[in-house]
Amino acid sequence: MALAVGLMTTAVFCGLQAMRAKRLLTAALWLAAVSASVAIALYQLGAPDVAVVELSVGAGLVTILFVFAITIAGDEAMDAPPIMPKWASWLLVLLAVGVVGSAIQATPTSSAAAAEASFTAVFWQERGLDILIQIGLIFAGVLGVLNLLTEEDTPTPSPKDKVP
Amino acid sequence: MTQTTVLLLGAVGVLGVGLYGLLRLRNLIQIIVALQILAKAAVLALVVAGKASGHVNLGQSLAVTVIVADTVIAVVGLALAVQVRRRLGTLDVKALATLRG
Amino acid sequence: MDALQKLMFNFFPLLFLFPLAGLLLNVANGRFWHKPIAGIIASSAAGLSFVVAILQWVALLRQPDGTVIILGTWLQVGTLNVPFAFQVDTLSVTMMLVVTGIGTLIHLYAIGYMYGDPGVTRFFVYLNLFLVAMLLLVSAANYPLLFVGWEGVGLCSYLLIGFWFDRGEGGTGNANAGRKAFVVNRVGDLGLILAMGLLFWQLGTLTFDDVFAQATAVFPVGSPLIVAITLLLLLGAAGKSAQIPLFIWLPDAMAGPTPVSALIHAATMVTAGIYLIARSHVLFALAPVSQTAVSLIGASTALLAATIATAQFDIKRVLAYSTISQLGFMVAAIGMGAYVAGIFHLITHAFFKALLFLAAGSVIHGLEHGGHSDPVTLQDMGQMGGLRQRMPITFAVYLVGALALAGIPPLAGFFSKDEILAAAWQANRAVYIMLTLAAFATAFYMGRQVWLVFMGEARSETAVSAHESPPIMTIPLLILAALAIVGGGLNLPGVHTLGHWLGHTLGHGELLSFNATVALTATLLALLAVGLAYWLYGRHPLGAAATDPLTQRLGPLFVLFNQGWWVNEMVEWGIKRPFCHLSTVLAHSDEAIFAWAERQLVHTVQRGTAVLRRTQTGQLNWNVAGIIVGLLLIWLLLRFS
Amino acid sequence: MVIPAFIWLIWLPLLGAPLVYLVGRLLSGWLARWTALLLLLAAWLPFAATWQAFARHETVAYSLGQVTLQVDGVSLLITAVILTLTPLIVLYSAHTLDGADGSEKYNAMLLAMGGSMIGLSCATDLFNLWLWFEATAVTSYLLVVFYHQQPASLEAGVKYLVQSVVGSVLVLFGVALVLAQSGTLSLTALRQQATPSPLLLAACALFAVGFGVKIALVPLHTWLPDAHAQAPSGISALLSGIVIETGLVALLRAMAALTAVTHTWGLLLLMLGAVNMLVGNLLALPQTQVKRLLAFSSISHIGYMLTGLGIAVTSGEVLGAQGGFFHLLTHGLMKGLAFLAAGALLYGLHTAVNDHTPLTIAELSGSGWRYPLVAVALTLALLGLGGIPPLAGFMSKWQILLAGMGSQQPVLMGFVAFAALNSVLSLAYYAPMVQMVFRREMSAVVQNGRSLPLTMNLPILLLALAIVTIGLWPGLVTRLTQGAGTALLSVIGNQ
Repeated sequence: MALAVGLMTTAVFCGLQAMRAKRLLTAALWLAAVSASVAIALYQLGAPDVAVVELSVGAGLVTILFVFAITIAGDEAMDAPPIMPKWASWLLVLLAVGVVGSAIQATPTSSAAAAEASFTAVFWQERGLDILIQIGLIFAGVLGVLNLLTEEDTPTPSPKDKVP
Repeated sequence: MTQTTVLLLGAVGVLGVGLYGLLRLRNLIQIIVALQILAKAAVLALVVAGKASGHVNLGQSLAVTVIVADTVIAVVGLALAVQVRRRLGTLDVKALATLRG
Repeated sequence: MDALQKLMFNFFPLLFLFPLAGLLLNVANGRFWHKPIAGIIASSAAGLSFVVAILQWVALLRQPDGTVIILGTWLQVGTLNVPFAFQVDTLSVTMMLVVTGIGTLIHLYAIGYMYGDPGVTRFFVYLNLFLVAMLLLVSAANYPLLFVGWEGVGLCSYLLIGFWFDRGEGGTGNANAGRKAFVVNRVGDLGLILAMGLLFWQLGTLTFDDVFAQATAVFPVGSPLIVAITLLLLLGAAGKSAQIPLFIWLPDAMAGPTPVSALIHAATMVTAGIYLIARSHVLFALAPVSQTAVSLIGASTALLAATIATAQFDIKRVLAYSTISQLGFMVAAIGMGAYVAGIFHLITHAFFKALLFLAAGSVIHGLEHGGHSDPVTLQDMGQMGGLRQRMPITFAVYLVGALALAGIPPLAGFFSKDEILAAAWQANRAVYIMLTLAAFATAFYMGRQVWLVFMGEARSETAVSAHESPPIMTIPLLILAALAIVGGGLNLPGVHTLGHWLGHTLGHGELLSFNATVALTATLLALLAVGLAYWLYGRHPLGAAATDPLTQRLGPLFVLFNQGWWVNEMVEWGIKRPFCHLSTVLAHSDEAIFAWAERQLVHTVQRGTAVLRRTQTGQLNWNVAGIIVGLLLIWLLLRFS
Repeated sequence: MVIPAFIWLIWLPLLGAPLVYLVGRLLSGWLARWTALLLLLAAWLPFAATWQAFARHETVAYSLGQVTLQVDGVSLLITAVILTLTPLIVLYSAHTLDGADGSEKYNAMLLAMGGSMIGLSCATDLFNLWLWFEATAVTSYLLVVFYHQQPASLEAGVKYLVQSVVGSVLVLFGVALVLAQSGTLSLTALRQQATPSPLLLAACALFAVGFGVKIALVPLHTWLPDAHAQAPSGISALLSGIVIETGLVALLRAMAALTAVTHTWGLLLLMLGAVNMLVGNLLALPQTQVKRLLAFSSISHIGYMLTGLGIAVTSGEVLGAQGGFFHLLTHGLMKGLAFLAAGALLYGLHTAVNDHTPLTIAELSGSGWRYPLVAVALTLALLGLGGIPPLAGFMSKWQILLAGMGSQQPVLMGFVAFAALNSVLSLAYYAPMVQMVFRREMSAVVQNGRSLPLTMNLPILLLALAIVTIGLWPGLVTRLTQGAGTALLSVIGNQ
């Protein structure tokens, strides 16, 4: 219980740090921290399989991807002031969180664990269709990225000159 | 308040952080970080929901699918960001406001 | 139904197919052949269509109860079944004959008028398209099909008003006129759509025969619903037929080529509203309130427009206001239940107003070929004068048209207008008085126009160099003039040919006897008005630099010495000045009020648009904020509704 | 287990996508294109078989594990529109892609998108629905930014991606809430056991917003004009013609399962519909770019569909659902045609002469004389969209109007009267465009315009014929729309 509260506080804190970070690399690392605390929470919840996936893919692979992208795109300093006023952002976020959160107050607790098939059975057999679609999704993503990253001989603007 | 409620509320909190980031941030890559945070919230919510209803393995398998799907999104988003950087010379989304009205 | 009649009805689809074929031919090949051929093809299509209409007429002569021709299913949804069904009865065939007959003459005329215009093929395509739509409108056997034609004619009108889109005030005046006509018409169309919706809701059908058969059983006389339906229909009719308060588009519509003004904005399309009310007469009979509203709106439109027409200087604008005024006569007539009188006036008006417009076109054409091309000068009556010698045929036919419009016996306009006045005398004295005043003003402004345009001496170089139009234009004019002379014979008092004929569709029983008092009053007033016009314009032809005596007091010395000053003063202060002032004031205030309303509307829309456009910031952060706001709104809606 | 024919409707394009890519990669782009075309045309065979089975009132379903795909009237309608538009767009895009890098990727992704949309329309499991939705979304982002050399495309793509992802995460949150409350994800089971609770109410709101982003409900619409105007024209046609509509289907499926939770969602649809019509129209009015104007008009057309469906949900009037789905179909064809025609003009007037700026309405001046077929098709599409009878668009709007009037409820009559008013006024921006096309003077760009290839003209001609035919004989598609309407009503139950 206390652990759950602590983990969630950590996750929110790390998330806010990622949003406030002045360097992209820092933001990506804070994201990995969010991922890690979520993974621990999942493990605590009795979901070790997804916790492993979250750690390896969410905290691992995605972070590597970010590092790659940041290396290519360059770690721009971000000192430009935000477009939205701070109070408006907070108001909107708190309202949205309030709407969803207020509904959760009455979460049912039917945790009388029903006799359920093992994770492997559920994942590979009961939700087999989802896996097929995932493959399609990955295929589409790969194709698209291939197309996006095709090099053309159009001139690349140097990092210094910005679009007016 | 039970553990599931706390975790579900925590997921909503993480969702809020992601939304806050989307409202405030101007750097495209950091915006993609915010999108990833949103995805973490959804993953957590799904597993907790599965647990709460006594179908933890169902929740787990959905969550794995979501992680995969969101990784694809991250890849696409980052590729897009790299292209934006190459074509526009900046990652600032303010430069991406030529289409309006 | 005998075999011969059946055979003739079999020809019915050709009514549409000829103009359709004409327009397709022109669309397909217009680029490849010489320009005049497009006009010849379009005219032949119209002429053949006229022949088909005559065949239908002959068929009905044998057995006048009419028939419904079904050419296939169209819409079948749920309980609603709308076939491609066409009503061939005395009313629709009368309209077909008018549309195709006048249409053919105007097509022929347009060959001459549009000669040399680079867009002539497009012009004839639109014209044929208009014929198809108009014929659909008058022959449909159910409301949705009628609506198809209704929208079609509106579209053609829009396209043709803006035909010379690059002319007009500031280079966009004509395009704006087209848009104005379109928007105003669409307001009326909304009334028609909603009326159809209400009818379907109550009756579950939209076929004329079924609607009329059931309406009497379903709606008690004067029930709020039937009043609502008929008032919505009236709104639709007011839009198309340019009645108060939707008449403002018609004067601007004169920006289109003159044959268009004659065909669409005088003879046929604008009468669609009258046709709609006549067709739905069973419904209107159930709603006396709406009938009164119809006749009052018609009568006040007639009077208002007639007064405005007296203070205009543009030759076509006078005719445009006159058209509005005459449409008001028709609307008033059908509002009083005098359907035959209304349709009778519709026919005669089609003759003489088409004639007047085409003759005015001939004048403009004659002046244009004098070397000037500025449309404002070309249509200014102040710059004309003395055209009688230079354009004798045009003058003669114009005179016939003007006298017919003024209601001078025994021309066509006298009989039809008299019948409306006689009906008003019986039904509603207020309407009668308004219509009589309008008739007086009509005779006056026509007299004024004839003198300003044709009499006296040429007041500009353009007018000096004018010459007569070619035969392709004058021959249709002569035919129309003949029709305007003998048109009254259609429904002579005591004989009532048209009354009996239309009675098969509109119900017998309304055969007004000749009212000598009304006829005599009307004739005397018309003569008086013409005399007044002569007195103002005819006795002393205007010089080149002279202004219209209507706008300026006559020289006081001249008046004092010739007429005795007190008489002049009395005329001046008692009749002329108030009359002229009233008309100018009306003309101005009316334009000012409607312009103001229009501006306000446009302004509101523009402001709303501007505010909305600002929300489309293009900033990603704001877009996400929109999503969150949407979440809150939707949650609130679901939670608290 | 026997695999029913309809599965091939999904597998054929989905499995075809890698095949097309490989063919294009290893052999030639030309062959890849024809493979794609052939596959899409071949998909009509399982469609016919499914149609017949459906007409015999068989249950057309397929289960893998615990997830079931099932065909109903709505899926058939959506599939028919997809299978009509997609092959035409493959053909249409052929010329612009010739010689360009990556034409095989374009065609492969087109196939994948078509397949995932058909899959979406058959889903009966909430999470499965989301996954199909996500697959459609990913392919559509990538197609929007297909011309990634142009900054405006990138801009549109970024906005589309970010907003869509937010929407899809919100949907996922809704799925989690539903799972927590009821322990099941099957739409049928949910329909039977859902009871009102704050949790499910929040889930409803999350679904409405999440799918609403894809449907472009105001105020979630801000991405649409950018994405639909900047995408390659064929993709614009597909996005406006079918992708936003599949979002609508997803929303209906999710909300219909939770009908017991909130009886007011019909009213919600009506109100959103009214706002969409008004805002879409007002924003379209001042537009000067052809494709952007068409994109804004899509926002208002979604409003008509919502009005028809809202009538059905509130009053149980089958005519309303039928009208809403009919409008979905006619809008798909008309907007598809409008974008194809506008795109053809954009190609002939700008792209072919290496000008990558957007096409403005003023530049259309006189194009009717240079490109008669395209101009007539554009006119038919625009007038149809404006609801001029007897074109297809009038027929569908007319059905919605009749449904509202037939319901005999003053509120609904008010909504359809508002819809009629909007339809009437929408011509204020369609009509000037038509007039511009048929002006006598050709604009400078029209005079320099290039001629259009047959592969562009042919799809335009076919779609134009389809619109005129449906306008004159709406009965042709009644069985499709009726099936869809009945399907919707049967799942929400006649209240």
